[in-house]
Amino acid sequence: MIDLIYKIGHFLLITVFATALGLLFMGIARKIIARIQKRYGPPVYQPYLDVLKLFGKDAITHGFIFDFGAVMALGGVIATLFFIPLGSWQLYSMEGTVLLVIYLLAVASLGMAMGTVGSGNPQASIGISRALTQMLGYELPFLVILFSLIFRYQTSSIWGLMQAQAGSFLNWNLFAYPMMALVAFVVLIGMMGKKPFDAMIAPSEIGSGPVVESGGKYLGMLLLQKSITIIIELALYVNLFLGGADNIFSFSFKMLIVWILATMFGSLFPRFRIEDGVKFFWKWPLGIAILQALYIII
Amino acid sequence: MRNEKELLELINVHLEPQAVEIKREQNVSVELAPKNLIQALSFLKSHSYQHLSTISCVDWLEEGAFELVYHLFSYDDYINISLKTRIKREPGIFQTAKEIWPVAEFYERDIHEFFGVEFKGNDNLEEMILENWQHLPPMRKDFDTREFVNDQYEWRDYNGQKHTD
Amino acid sequence: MNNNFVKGSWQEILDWAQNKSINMLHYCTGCGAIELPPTMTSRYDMSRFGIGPAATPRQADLLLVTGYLSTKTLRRLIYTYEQMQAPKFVVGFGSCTINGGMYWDSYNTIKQLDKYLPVEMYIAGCMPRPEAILDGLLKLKKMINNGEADGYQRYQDNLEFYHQNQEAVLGEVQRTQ
Amino acid sequence: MDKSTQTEIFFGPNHPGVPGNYGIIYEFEGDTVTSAKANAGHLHRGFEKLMEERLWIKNTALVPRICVEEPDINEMVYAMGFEAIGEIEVPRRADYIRSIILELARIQGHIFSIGGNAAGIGQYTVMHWGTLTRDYILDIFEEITGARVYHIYIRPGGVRQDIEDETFDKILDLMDELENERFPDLEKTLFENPNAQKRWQGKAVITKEEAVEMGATGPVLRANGVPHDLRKMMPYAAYDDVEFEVPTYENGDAWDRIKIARDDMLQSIKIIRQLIQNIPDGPVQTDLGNGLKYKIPKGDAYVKIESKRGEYGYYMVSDGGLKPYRVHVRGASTPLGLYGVREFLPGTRIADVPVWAKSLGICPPEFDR
Repeated sequence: MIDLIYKIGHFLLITVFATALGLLFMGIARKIIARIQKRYGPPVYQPYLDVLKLFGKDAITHGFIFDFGAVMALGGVIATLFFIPLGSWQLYSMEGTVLLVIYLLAVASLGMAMGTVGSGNPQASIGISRALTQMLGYELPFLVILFSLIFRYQTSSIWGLMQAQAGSFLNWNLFAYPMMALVAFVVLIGMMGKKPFDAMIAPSEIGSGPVVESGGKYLGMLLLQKSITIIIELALYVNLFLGGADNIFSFSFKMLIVWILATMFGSLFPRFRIEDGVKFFWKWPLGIAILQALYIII
Repeated sequence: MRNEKELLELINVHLEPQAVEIKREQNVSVELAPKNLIQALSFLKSHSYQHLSTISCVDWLEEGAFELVYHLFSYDDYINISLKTRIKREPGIFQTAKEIWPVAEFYERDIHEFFGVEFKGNDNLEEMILENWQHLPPMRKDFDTREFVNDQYEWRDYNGQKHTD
Repeated sequence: MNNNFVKGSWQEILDWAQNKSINMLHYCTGCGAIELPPTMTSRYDMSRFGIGPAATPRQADLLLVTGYLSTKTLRRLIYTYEQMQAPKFVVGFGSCTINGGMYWDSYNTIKQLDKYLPVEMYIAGCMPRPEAILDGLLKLKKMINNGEADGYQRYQDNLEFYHQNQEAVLGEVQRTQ
Repeated sequence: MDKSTQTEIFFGPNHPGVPGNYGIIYEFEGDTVTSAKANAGHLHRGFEKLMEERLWIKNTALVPRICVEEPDINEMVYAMGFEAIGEIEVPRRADYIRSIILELARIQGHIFSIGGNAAGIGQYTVMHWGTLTRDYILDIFEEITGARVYHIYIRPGGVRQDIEDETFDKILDLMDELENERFPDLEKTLFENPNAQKRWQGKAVITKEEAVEMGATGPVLRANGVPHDLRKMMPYAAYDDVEFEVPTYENGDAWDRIKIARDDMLQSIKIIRQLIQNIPDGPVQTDLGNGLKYKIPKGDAYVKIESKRGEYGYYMVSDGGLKPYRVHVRGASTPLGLYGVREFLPGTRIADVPVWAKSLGICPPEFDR
């Protein structure tokens, strides 16, 4: 019983921490992009104010499916937090967490898809069809990488993969398999929907895509979902390729480094069209991932 | 590469212009009877005057006539031709130039909306710029916009004194 | 939509949050919209005050009426305004929204904006400069913070007045509620 | 294509991807536009009617407000129309100053449209830099004319006031800064960016025959290898005293039109330098008597000049009175915005509709008037 309460308390702590860190990262990203564009940009704590304002506004619902979609998106993402080791914090670390995380991420985006279909706006349905095709695009190379890692270290739990890279920083996967780390970085940008792979929320084509009909608290929930997704994907990348960390601060610092790199990389590229994006994923990243996998197997 | 004079000879020979005038360097204006304007358009188009800038309409209220002006330009002679013709104001009917220049359909639609000129053969003449407009076509000279505005909208009264009086 | 905007302390916090982060609807209704890009981008940068563009009326709080309004735009502006969510504000640019401005005798533009939509403030200038726009928006933020910007309440309270004026100019207007 | 699978979208007036207050209603199937219709008229203020109610001199304040992106083009065409009907001579220095203003307006127009095109495909950094560069040119305008966008500076008979020498030096410094710092940045981030090239290449193609048939001029023609430029074909102001080339490309797609915008700017810089170098002295305004009593004999004229999007013309008629009898505005993007949308938009992908609209430079107030 005590262990249950401890777990629940620990889980709440992780959720609040992930949301706060995610929003902080979004604020930092806006600041970096602003600096690149020779302007000041909003204060770093601006996303917190946005969320507070959004929860204060009225919002129009488009029926039960629309509400449930937003809740499912947020719920799916929070559920994924159970299985990601954030530095030393670790809730569940049994075998198979890698695959479970991939599945739960898909649940979150399907929830958002259901919500947007409920909203009935054609631009939203175009946006969500783009998001799902893009997911198809980056899942392929990502799964190849994961399988080759699992095969290499004979364990499919993230904690196990992280432990395998312990010791000096030399045997991080980043240095053991640099090509795979590069491909994973590109896939990470695709997963987070940052430029040049943000065709699904293209404001100038389909008016900010899936979230076109959600104002007020729905947009607030989707903003929270986005911030937790950022933390999850960054944590996944750091665990698999930068050897995790023993305490939370160096873990967050590593995540910050990867995040800044992804933002800078993204701010100078226009966005792909959706089929060019998927073609790109299936051409270079998939090829390198398969080569790396063969290298590991042989 | 014709200059203005050779162009005028060509026009005098082939078309029956009522009046021809060289307005300025590289600018010629030709007045024609309504019935042989469309034929003149296709004739000039075959003689390197392929560019139709626009079709303008001028409402001569006192003389009871609409004047349609077709502005052509040649990429060889670099000369501007303004083909003018006058049609009766009351029936205000004219043939369409859609077959010669498909884009003329929209210039005619614009003139129809603002002057009420009917273009036979152009079936796409419904409203484009204005939205459910029930009054006189606004660009006609007998439509007074100030009087229309005074009875359509009230003015903001700055403590008693109206904006326009 | 609940009409009883009770003035509790929770409302003050929301007003404070609202003035810190305003989403401006990306809708260039008139000629004044040419001065919005310079205000949004590097040189004058309105985003340092937390004001950023929003693509759809659902996510927007601020509706800028940048200059004159033709009747065709007015109809779409009313639909847009009614799609926006409760704490929403309208700011008019230049004299065209006050008394018709330079197009006072045009048959196709409306003469007074605040007969059709509740306007919080007007920014002077026949196309106000970016500095004037920023100054106006900063003043708007102060008004929001101490609760004076209650245009949406005025719209709710005398809905009949606004609807009559709109129908007088536009004929029939689709109503959502 | 039965109707059931087609959905209709209002790529409407309230949309970041659309240039200005203008709507395109298109039906699409899958990801391709099947039919499209222009939904224009949102910016109609009845300019031509208002001009018939105002004196000649009062219209100079009304005229720049027709097209927001290029107010000086309207002022110039209005002044040229007045001078053409009234056979008024403009002092040579005024011609030079007018050409300088027009070329500065061309650079700010092009840099703004390159920024707009880049924002259309998601490259916001270039939009920020482009608008920032444009602001420096607006500062020069502010020094010469006192206003940022609407200058009311070019008047019938000349220009409102002379330009001092240190303003000329400022213009020259700005030209150097543009050429050595601003444009190279732009070159690296946009024109050497493989994504941008992939997004623009082969999109929104308008062939030479289609353009000539439709009456579209400017970059649309020059992107098909046709070196047509009214500054060369019908030289006005001081363009017969300067040498410059007319950049052309071959395959008439969005990528070429945007490269033309870049090359046009470089040519404009060259023109401005030549103009400032050998600008003659003398008055800048012929004396036409009291402004309120401007009067020109009965007559009409069609005048046109080369705006950044092509031929921009007025047909002006005067009946000898104190007010113009009729002014007809022919915007550069009129054929494209109304006829071109219906004829050439179907077939493009949804993602390329903003690319189509912005790269062709559709400026709605021109055909709404």
